[in-house]
Amino acid sequence: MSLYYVQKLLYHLNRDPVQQQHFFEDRDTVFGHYTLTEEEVDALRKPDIGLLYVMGVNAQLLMHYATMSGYDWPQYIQAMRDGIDQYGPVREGLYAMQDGKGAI
Amino acid sequence: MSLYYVQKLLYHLNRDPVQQQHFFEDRDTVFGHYTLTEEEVDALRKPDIGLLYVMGVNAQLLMHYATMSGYDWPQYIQAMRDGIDQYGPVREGLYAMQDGKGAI
Amino acid sequence: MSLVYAGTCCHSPAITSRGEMADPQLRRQLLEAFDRQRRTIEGAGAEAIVMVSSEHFANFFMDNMPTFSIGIADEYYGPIEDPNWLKIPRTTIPANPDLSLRLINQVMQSVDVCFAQEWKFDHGMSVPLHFLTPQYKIPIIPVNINCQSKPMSPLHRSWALGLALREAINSAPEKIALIGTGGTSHWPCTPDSGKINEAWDRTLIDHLINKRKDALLAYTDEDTYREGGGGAFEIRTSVCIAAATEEQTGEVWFCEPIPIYATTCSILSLYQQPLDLLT
Amino acid sequence: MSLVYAGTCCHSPAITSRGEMADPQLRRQLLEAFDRQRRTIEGAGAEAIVMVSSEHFANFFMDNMPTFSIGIADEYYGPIEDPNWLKIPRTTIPANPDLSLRLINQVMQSVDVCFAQEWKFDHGMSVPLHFLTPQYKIPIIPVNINCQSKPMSPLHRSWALGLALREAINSAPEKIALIGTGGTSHWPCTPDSGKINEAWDRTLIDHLINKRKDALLAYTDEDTYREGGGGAFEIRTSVCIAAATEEQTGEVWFCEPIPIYATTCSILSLYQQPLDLLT
Ligand SMILES: [Fe+3]
Ligand SMILES: [Fe+3]
Repeated sequence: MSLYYVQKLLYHLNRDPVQQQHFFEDRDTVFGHYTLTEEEVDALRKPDIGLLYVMGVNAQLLMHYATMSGYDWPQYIQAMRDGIDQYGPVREGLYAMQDGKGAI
Repeated sequence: MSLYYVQKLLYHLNRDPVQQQHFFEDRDTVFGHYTLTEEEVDALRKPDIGLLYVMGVNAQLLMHYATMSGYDWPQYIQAMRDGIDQYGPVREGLYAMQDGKGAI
Repeated sequence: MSLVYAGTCCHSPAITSRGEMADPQLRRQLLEAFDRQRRTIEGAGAEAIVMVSSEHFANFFMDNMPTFSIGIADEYYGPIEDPNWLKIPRTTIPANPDLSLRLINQVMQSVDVCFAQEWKFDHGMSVPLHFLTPQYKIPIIPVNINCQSKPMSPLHRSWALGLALREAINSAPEKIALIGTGGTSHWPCTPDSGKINEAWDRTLIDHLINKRKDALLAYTDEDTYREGGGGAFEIRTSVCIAAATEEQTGEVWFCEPIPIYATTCSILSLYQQPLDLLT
Repeated sequence: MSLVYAGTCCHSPAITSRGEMADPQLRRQLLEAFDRQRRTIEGAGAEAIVMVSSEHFANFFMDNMPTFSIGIADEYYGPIEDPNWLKIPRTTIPANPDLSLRLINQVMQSVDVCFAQEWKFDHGMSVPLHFLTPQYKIPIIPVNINCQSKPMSPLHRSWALGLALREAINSAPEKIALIGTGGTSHWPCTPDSGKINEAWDRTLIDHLINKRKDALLAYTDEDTYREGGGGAFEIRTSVCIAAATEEQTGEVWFCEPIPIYATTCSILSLYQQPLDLLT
């Protein structure tokens, strides 16, 4: 259920500009408030949007994290496609069934 | 709906020891995060447990705030009774119908 | 008898954020249909809009995920998204907590709705409101159906919610409009974003305007996901409005795929107050 | 057929926090009844306990108040109260998210439960668990009914929840015990705390063990509040278990007012697996 806490962190950042500011000032402290694996902390820190997608993060949450990390829309879409190339198909969650080859 | 935010603040304090600590170190900052009237801030700051009860705060929330403010059980019960004597019957919420005269 | 109008509309954030990038003629037709819906709601004298949407983790998370929820706040707030991106200014939105309470108590007789005394609207509410009540003059009663995170409730319960909402609305003295807003086929924010299954969308919409209960309740989440993507779980919102308006055949006011908006955009009119009931 | 035992019990925090202040003989009898329920659950080979309680603002607030909720976490945690006051040490409590998912999907066919992937138990769960599974060896599936904050759902929906839980439990291969825990008359944390309406409590309990559906569903919140106080809204939890076990007459294992515990304490046995179904 560690994926749950990755998503919870993103949910909190999306909802609350103050937490967002705290996060970008001192990410390690914020990571400490959530039960996360090392792989998850690394993927969030980089950020490795493609890996987060492959881990199963819901894209309605992930999109906003990409935006606040400076990705524009084409970069965000490309990062997910690169993630699938590099790490394989989505591991769990809604998109485990999707081919991820893209439409446009 | 300001009573709602009084109760929300108490809910947060009850759930989270860290927020509780922040609150007792710097109450005014925490008050600023909630939409509260002056009467509510005053009642919380004193604290005036009797007035909070008369305002309609749910006792399942109020009890914990009394405890963390140093009230023992008999003091807590007495504070609510004094509140009714001083401010009149409970204004809204569940207890607006209760006589509050006490049983034991 | 206080339901004065019911319909559905799309809520893709691209309609405002990437508005001008669409085919100009399609955009004009879409906005005309939105405006027709706005004028119909206003013309019917609606004193409140019950808006059934599916939010996208703006208020609700898996720590406490409501299947169905109805707002009971003094006012709402939105959009939660960056207003410069969504191109809708942030504002407070008028509420009617007394009407909310009456509707919730009535709906609770048959459907187990949750209630929420705070609510930050995301594009799922804010995009439709921007077109349907641009001055925010009509109080909103927000209703949410979980269409984001499994386990999700079966479609026949969204049907039951529609029936319960209709009964509750009819027992209120206020004139009320009922709007559903949710996706047809779309794969939001994923590498498949932009894919549209037009045939699937048109079949669904035909079932909706003809209130084909059996056909609508036969959709399974597995089929829906395969044919319509994760965004299509939001058909729950339209199914709810179809249930609430079962006695009338609806009309398609707009229905066209708009690739840059990443979905088939549609405006359906599903109930108009019969002439003999107009006051 | 996988329901192996069902019953109800009280959850007053004073049973542990002010334990020794009660009449020693009444306390001994109460603890013996708790222990009989523990041994019955263990003897029936229960692999999980579905516990229907009413929490007291530990997890859920009016910003998103679930009418009915079922836990689906990997593990739970409790008690949330000061363990020195409640005299129950804090611990993690085992879960079974796979069983949770199956139960939720089944219950959702008729009752609109929410789900929660985190849950901090308060005394409403922790006091019963302390007596019924003191080593925390049996996975718990927590179920909550909103009994704290209006609008609350009508009693017939708690009845519907009981029926849905029974059907879901019966479709699972695991051996499952079902426990309801909630108040009879009490006025918790208010100036009226300690008041007990014994006659009202005994009538209620008689209806519960005899599964008198009509009598149970005839309670109105107005009457309940007047006769039983705010704490008595928790009769929803017992009504739920009565519905789930309608086919059997139950037994009163303990029922006595204990003033220092501020309520009539009761342990009811509402379902035992028939001998011919024992495996
Ligand atoms: Fe959507
Ligand atoms: Fe309780």
